[in-house]
Amino acid sequence: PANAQETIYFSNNAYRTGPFSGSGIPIGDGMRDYISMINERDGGVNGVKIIYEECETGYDTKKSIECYEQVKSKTIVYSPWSTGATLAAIPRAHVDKLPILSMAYGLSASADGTNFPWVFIPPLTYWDGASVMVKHMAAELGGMDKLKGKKLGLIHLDAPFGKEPIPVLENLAKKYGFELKLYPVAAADMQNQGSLWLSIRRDRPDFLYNQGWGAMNPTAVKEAIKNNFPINKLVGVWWAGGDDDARAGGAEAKGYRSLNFNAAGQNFPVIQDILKHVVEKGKSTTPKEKVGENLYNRGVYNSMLVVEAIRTAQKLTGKKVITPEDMRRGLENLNIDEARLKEIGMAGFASPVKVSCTDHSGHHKAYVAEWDGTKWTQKGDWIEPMKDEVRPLIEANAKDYVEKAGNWPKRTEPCEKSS
Amino acid sequence: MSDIAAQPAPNLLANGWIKAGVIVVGLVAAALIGARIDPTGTIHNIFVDPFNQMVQAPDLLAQTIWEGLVSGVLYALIALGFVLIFKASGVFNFAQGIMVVFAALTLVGLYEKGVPAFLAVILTLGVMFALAVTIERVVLRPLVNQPDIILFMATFGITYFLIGFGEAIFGGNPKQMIAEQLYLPKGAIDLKILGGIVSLQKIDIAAAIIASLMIAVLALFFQYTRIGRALRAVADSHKAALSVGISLNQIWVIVWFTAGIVALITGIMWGARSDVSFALEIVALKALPVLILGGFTSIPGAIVGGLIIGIGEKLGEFYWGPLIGGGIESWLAYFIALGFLLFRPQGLFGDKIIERI
Amino acid sequence: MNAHSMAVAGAPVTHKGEVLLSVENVSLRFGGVKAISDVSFDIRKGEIRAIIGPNGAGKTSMLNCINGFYHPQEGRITYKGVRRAKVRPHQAAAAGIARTFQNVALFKGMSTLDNIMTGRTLKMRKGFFWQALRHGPAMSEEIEHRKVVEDIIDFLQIQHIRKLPVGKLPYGLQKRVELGRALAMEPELLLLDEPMAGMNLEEKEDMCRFILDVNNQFGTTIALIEHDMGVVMDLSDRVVVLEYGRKIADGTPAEVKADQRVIDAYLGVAH
Amino acid sequence: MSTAILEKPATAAATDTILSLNNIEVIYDHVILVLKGVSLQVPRKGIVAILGANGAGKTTTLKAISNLLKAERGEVTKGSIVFDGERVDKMSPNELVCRGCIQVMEGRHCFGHLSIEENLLTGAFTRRDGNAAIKRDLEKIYELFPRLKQRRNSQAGYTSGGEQQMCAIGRAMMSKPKMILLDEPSMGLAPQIVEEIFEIVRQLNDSEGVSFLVAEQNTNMALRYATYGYIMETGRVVMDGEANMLRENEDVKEFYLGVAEGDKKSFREVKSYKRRKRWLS
Amino acid sequence: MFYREAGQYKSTYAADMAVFPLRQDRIGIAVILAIAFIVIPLTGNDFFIASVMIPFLVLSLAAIGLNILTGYTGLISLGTAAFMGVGAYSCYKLTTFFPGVNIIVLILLSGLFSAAIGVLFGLPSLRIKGFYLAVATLAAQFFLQWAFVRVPWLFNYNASGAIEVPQRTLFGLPITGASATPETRYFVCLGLVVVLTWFASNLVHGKLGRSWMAVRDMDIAAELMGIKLLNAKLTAFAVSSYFAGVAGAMMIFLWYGGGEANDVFTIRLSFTILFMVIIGGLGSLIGSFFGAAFLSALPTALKFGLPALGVPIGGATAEHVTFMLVGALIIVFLIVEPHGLARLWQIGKQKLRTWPFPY
Ligand SMILES: Nc1ncnc2c1ncn2[C@@H]1O[C@H](COP(=O)(O)OP(=O)(O)OP(=O)(O)O)[C@@H](O)[C@H]1O
Ligand SMILES: Nc1ncnc2c1ncn2[C@@H]1O[C@H](COP(=O)(O)OP(=O)(O)OP(=O)(O)O)[C@@H](O)[C@H]1O
Ligand SMILES: [Mg+2]
Ligand SMILES: [Mg+2]
Repeated sequence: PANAQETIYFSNNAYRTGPFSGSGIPIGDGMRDYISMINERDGGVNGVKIIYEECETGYDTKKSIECYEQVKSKTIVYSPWSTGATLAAIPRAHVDKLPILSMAYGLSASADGTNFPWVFIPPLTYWDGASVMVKHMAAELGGMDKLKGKKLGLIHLDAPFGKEPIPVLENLAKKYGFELKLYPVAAADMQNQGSLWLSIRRDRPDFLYNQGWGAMNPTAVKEAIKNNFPINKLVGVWWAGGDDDARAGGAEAKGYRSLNFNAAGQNFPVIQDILKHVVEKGKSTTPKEKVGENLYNRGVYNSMLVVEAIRTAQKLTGKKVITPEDMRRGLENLNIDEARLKEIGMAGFASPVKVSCTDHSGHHKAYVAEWDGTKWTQKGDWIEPMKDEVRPLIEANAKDYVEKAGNWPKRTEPCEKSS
Repeated sequence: MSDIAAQPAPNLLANGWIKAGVIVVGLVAAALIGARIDPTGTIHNIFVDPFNQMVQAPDLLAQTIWEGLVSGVLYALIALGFVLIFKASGVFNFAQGIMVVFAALTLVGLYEKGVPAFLAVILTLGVMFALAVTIERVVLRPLVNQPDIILFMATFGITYFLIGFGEAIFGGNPKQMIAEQLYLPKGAIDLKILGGIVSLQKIDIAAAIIASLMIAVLALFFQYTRIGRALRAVADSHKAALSVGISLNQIWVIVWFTAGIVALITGIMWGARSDVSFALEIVALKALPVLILGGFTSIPGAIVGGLIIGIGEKLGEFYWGPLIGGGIESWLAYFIALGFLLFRPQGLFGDKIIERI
Repeated sequence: MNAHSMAVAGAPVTHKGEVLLSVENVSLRFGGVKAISDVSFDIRKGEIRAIIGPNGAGKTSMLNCINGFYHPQEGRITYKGVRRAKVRPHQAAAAGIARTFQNVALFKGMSTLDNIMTGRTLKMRKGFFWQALRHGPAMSEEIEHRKVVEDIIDFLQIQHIRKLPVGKLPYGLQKRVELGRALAMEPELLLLDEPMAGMNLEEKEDMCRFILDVNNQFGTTIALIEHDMGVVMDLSDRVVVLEYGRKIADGTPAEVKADQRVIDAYLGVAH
Repeated sequence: MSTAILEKPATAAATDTILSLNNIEVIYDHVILVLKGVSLQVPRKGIVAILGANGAGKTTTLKAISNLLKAERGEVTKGSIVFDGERVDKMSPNELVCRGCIQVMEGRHCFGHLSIEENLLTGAFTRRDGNAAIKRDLEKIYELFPRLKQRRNSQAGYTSGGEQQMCAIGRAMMSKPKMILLDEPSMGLAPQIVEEIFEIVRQLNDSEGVSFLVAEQNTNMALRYATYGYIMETGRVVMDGEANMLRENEDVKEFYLGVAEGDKKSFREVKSYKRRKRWLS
Repeated sequence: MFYREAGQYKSTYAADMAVFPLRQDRIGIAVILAIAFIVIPLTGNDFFIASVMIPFLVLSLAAIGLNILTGYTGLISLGTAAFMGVGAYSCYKLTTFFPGVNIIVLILLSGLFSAAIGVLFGLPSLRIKGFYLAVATLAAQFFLQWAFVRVPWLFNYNASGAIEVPQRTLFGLPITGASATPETRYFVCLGLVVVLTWFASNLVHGKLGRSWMAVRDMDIAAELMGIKLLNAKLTAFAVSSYFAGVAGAMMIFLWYGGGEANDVFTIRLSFTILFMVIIGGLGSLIGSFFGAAFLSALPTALKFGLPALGVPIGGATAEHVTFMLVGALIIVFLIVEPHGLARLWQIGKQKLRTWPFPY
C-alpha cells in the first residue's frame, strides 16, 4: 500500500454551469467516476492515489485561463475542455512545460508532435472526423465513386470550432467531385435555425454533417424532423452525439447519427466496475440510469487516457509519483492495444490508441452511432480516417503556426527509442 | 387654380417617408440599370437573382415568409415581456430572458416531480407571482425614483441571481417541454400550393394565435383601464405617480407578474420548438431589435416589430445571405431596426420623445 | 463687480436704438395647434423688451423660434440685418444669442462652476491634443476663462455654491446659475424666460438688479418673459403682448397697461 | 431647537388640527441636514402659508409630510407627523392620498406622455366613488381652467409651462382630498390665473372644507388668503402668526411684501443688493 | 480629523483646477501608485498578477472608455466588446505588417482603428437617443463579431480561426507571447492604463469633457450654448472606442495571450463592461476602476473565498453561490448608493471630513 503522501494531482476544467452545462455535467461525471473507481478499486494507479479536482469554467474562456493559472503548478496534465481554452493554453503550456490533453477537440494542427511536444489530441482530430464523414457518406452511397455530383451540407457553429472541418471537406469535395454547402449558425441563433433549414430545403443536400455544439444540436434534430429531412442522413460530429441531443426529437429522432469514438451503454466491465465501486456506493452525482450514456462514457474514456498515460509514465521513469514532464512522456508513449483494452475492461469500448513522438493524435478509428429511439447503437464498422489527407494539412498548419508565433520554442524533448 | 401658383411650393422632401421613398426608388432604379449592364456580376446577384428565385419557387417564398412570421411572433412574445415592464415602470428589464428560462424550467421541473401538467402550470404561475412580489419588495421598492439606468442595472443583478438560483435548483441539463401534456398540437399541416408544399407547424399556428390574443388583450388593458393609465403614469414619472397616490408597490407586482405570465407562455412556446435550457436566455437578445423597432412603450409595436424583423431576417438570410457566406441573420435584424429608426427615432409605435424647453 | 473683464468681445455691429432683431409675420403650428399666428415685432439694440401674455399664448415658442429651436412655418426673423433661413440653435448661439429657460435647463450633474464654464465653450479654441495634456496652452486658456467665470460668480453672488452640483440647489439659485451661464456667453441678445418665477420679493429685487446691470453696463439687449407685472412694468422699455398666439398689443408699459384688450385677456380686473 | 419661544396662539384642541408636525428633522443623502426641527400646525379647514427664501426648506417640509422624501433619498430622522389624528410618517404616499392628503409638487411634474385629460384622470386613481362622479369633477376642473379643456387631448409634455401647472393643480383636486399641500402654485402662471387659483383655494376651503398648506413665494397673495403663516429660514421656522399679524410685521413687510416705509418701490429703484436680513444667523 | 480641506487655500486657479486639489488625495494617489508599481509586483504571486491584476487593469481601461461614452456623454453602448475586438484585430494586423515596430506603439495605434469604426457606428446617435441608440451599437456588436469570424484576412488565415499572439520584445525582454512573464505583462498594462487614465482625466476636466456632460444632462440646452451635438457625440464615440480598442488589444496580447478572439468579444462582455460602469459610478473615472474591480475580481475572490467560509468547493455549487452572491451584492450596492461605488467613496470621504460630527 502506498504511502499517504504518494498522490498525483489531476485537475480537470469542468463546466457544470452555463449554457453548455447539459454536456458538461455527464462528461464531468464520467471523468470523475472513472478516477474514483481507480482509486476505490485499485487504490490508485500502481498504488498512487489520484487527487481529482474540478475547476469550474462555465465554458467561459476567461475562466478557463484563470483555471490554467490556478492549477498549472499543481496538476500533471491540463485538460482545457473547450477549443478557446485550448488555443489560449497552448503557448503557455510550452513555456510552463505542462502537457495539455485535448481529447478530440482543440487545435488540429497540434497533432504534430515535432512542433507541439506538449499538446496531445488523441484519438483523432476534427479533420479526421470530417474525412470519416465522407467515408461514411460513400459507404451509404455504395462506394467512393458514387460521391460524384452529390451534395454534402455542413451545418456548423459560426465560430472557429464549427469551421474546423471546412478545409478538409473542401479538399475532399474537389477530389471526389461532390459539392459542399455551408450552413453557419451564429452562437446567438443556436436555437433559432428557421432560415437555415429553409436553405437546406432549397438546396436538398444528400447528407448533412453537423459540427454543432450545445443547444444547437437538439434544435437541429428537431428542425430536421420538422422539415422532413431524412434523419438518418443527418450525421453529427462526436460532440453532437449527446443522449439529450437526440432525445429532444422524440420518437422521430430514431435514426439520427453521429460520429463516435467510444461506445455507449453499460455493458462493459469498466462501467460495471464504476457502478459497483462508485455509483452504488453513493459516491457519484450521476443517477444510475444515466451511467453509460454517450457523453458520460466519453468522460470515462478521457480519464482512462489520463490514467493509462500515468501508468506509462510510471513505467518509463520508474517513479511512482510523476511530474508533468514525466506525464508528457507518458502521453507520448501511450499505446493502448486491444489486449490492454481488454485488461482494463474496455474491449469493444474504443479502438486501440497509439500516440507517437511525431504524431500526437494517432488519427484513430471512429464509428457511426445511430439513435434507436432510446439509446445509441453502433452502425457499421469502425472507420479509419483518411490519414494521408489529414496529415499533410496538419504538418503545413503546424509549420504556419510556429512561423507566425515568432520565436516558438524548438522541441528539445528527446523522442523515446520505443516510439 | 391661380392661387396655387402663389403659394410657395410645399417642400415634399421634408417628409421623412417621402424622402425615404425617393431614396429607395432611386437605389432600385440604379440597381436595375446596373444589373442590366452586367447580367452575371454582383449587382445582378444582389438585385435580380433573388427575385428570380422568389418567382421561380413561390412555395419556398411562402414558406420563408411563414417561417419569418412565426419567428416574428415568437420574438414578439419575448419583446412583449420587455414592453410590459418598460411601459409600466420605465424599467428596461434585462432579466426577461432569464425569467423565460426560469418559468419554463419551473414548469418542467414540477412536472418531472410528478405534478400533473395543468397543476404544474398553476403552481408555476404561483412561483412567478412570488417572484414578482419578491422583486418588488427587495429590489424595486428601495430604488423608487432612481434613474432608468440604475433600475436596468438592478435587473442585471436579478439576472445573475436567477441564473445561479435556477441552475442550483434545476441543474444545467436541458429539459424537454411538456408540450403534449399541455395539449399543444403536434405535427404539421402541409399545404400543397404554389407548385410545392408549404408546411405549417400546428404548434406555430397555436403560438401565433396565443400571441395575438395576448397582445390584443394587453393593448386594450393599457389603453382603456384605470390601472392601465396608472401604469403609463408610473412609467412617466415615479415621483409624480407617488404624489397622486398611485401605489407603486401594487403596480409593480401586477406588472412583473404579468411579465411573468408572458415569460411562462414564451418559455412554453420556445421550449416546444427547441429545448428548455439556459441557452434560451440568449434568444432573448433577439427581442432587442424587435423592441426597439416597435418602440419600447408599444404593445402593438412588439408584434409589428416582431413580424418585420422576423420576415425581413428570414428573407434576407434566405435570399441574400448566401452571397456573403450566410449567417447574416445574427446582425441583419439590428440593421433592419436601425434603418427604420433613422426615420422614426422612437420606433414605429413608440411614444414620441418629448423635446420641449 | 469687475466690469471691463466682461466687455463684449466682438464690437457690436449695431448701435443703440437700431433694430437688432425683427420678427415679421411669424406663424408656428404643431399639428392642429397654432402656437403663433402672424406675429411681428422688433427688438432694438440695448433695450429691455418684455413679452407677456396669458399661459399658452406662445411666448416661449416665440423665443424658441428666435434661437432656432423651433422653425416657424411662415414668416421671417432677421437678426443683425441678416436673415437666415433655418438657423440651428448652435448657430444662433455663435451669433450672440443666449438664453435662460422656463423650466430650469441646467446641466444637473455638473457643478455651478462647470455649468457656467460651458457658457465659454464657444470662446475656447485649443485643440484636442492640448486638452488631453491639460498643460501649456490648454491650461492657460482654461485659466483665462475661469477668471471671467469667477467675475460672473462674484457678480451673481453665488460664490458659496461654486463647487456644488446644481441639481440639488434650491430653485431660485438654479435660476441664478442659469443666468450666469447665459452671461458667460457674452451675448448681444439675452432671452430670459420667466427668470423670476418662484422667487420671493427680495430675490426678485436682486434678479432685477442683475438684469438692469447687465443691460446698462454691457449694453446687452434683453428680451424678457415674465408674469410679475410689477417687474415687467418697472424694467422694460417696451412690451409686446400675445394672446392665443396673436399679438394684441405692443408699446410702452404704460400704454400696454391701459389697453383694454390686455386687461381683459391677461391682467384681470385687479390691476 | 424649539419654536416655543415664539409666541403662538395656543392650539386649542388637538382635534381641531388636521395636520401637525412636531420638531421634524430631515436629512438628504445621509449627510445633508436640511430641516432642523420644524414644527407647524394646520387647523382643520384652515389655510396656512409657509413663506421663506429660496432653499429655506419649504419644499422639503411639504415632501416630508407627503412622504415623497424617500424617493429623493431623504428621510425624516426625528420628530413626528400627525395627519387627521394618525401618525403618518411611516406611511407610503399612496396611503396618505387615500386618507385625503395630496401634494401638488413644485415644478409641475405632469405625466408628459399622457394627455391632459388622462393626467387629470390619474388624479382620481384612489377614488372609489364611480365613474359618474369622476366625470362630473372633471367637468368642474375644465370649468375652472378652460385652457385645459381646449388642450385636453394634447400630450401634457408639449403644453406650455402654465398649462402644466394648471394640470397639476387640477389633478390634485380630482382626488377629492381633505387637505392639499400646494407647492408654489403661482409659479409661472399669468396674474389673472394666480388670482383665480387662490380664489379656488378659498372656495374649496369654504364650501368643501378642504384644508390647505401652501408654500408660496408670492407672499402678498399668500397672506391675503391664508389664515396663518409660518416663515422659514435655513431649515427652521423663525416666525409664525396670524396672517394679518404677519402682514403688519415690519420685517415681513420689508423683505416679503416690499412695502416697507410706506408704499411700494419700483424695481428699478432698488439701488444696491440688499443686505440680507436674517432672523437667525 | 485627518481628512480636512481646512487650511488648504488655493492661491491660483491652476491649483484650484487641479484634479486632486486636496493634499490628502494627492498623497492617496501616490500611495496607490506606489502599491501598484512596487508592492504588488514584489509580493503578488503569478496567479494574482496574471488572473486578478491584469484582467482588472484591462477591464478598467475598457470601462473608462465606456464611461466616457455612457457616463459622461449619456450615450448607452452595448457594443464595447466589438470595439475592443477591432482594437485586437487591428493590433494583430499591424504587428503582422510591421513586426519590427514596438508592440506598445502598435497597441496604442490600434485604438485609432477602433475609434474610426466607433465614429461610424456613432453617426446615428444624432437622431437616435437613449435606449434606442442601443440598436446602433448592437448592430456594431453583432456585425463586427460576424466579421471577425468571416473575414479570414483578419486572423491571417490561421487554421485555428483565432489570433495567435506572436512574441514581441522590448529591449530584449519578451512582453507578448508565451515567454512574457506575468510581471512584465503587468507592468506594460499598468503603464498604459496609468497614462491613458491621465489623458482621460485631462479630457473630462477640460472643455471637451464639459461639452460631453452638457450633452448628457440636457442636449437641447447644450446646443443652445453653442455646442455642436454631432461633434460632441462623435468625439465621445471616438475617444471611447479608442480606449476600448486599446483595451481589446491589451486583452488579447497581454492577458489572454491568444485564443479564439471571437468568443472573447461577445455581447456578454459588452454588458459586463456596461455594468462595471454603472456599478462603479457613471461619470466617474475612479468609479470605472471600482466597477472593474467589483465585477472582475469579485467572482474570483468569491471562488477562493467561499471554501474558506465553509461553502463546499464542489465547483458547480460554488459557481451557483457565486452567481447568486454577485447578483445580490449588485442589488445591495445599488440600494445603498445608486450612484455607484464612486459616490459611496465620496460620501465616505465627506463623512471623514466632518468626522467626528455626523453632519
Ligand atoms: N413642441 C410642441 N408641440 C406641440 N404643441 C406645442 C409645442 N410647443 C408649444 N406648444 C403649444 O403651443 C402653445 C404655446 O406654448 P408656449 O409654451 O409658447 O406658451 P407660453 O406663452 O410660454 O405659456 P406659459 O406662460 O404658460 O409658459 C401651447 O398651447 C403649447 O401647448
Ligand atoms: N435631493 C436633495 N439632496 C440634497 N439636498 C437637497 C435636496 N433637495 C433639496 N436639498 C437642499 O435642501 C435645502 C432646502 O431645499 P427646498 O427645496 O426645501 O427649499 P425651498 O424652500 O422649497 O426653496 P425654493 O423656494 O427655491 O423652492 C436646499 O438647500 C437644497 O439645496
Ligand atoms: Mg412659457
Ligand atoms: Mg421649493
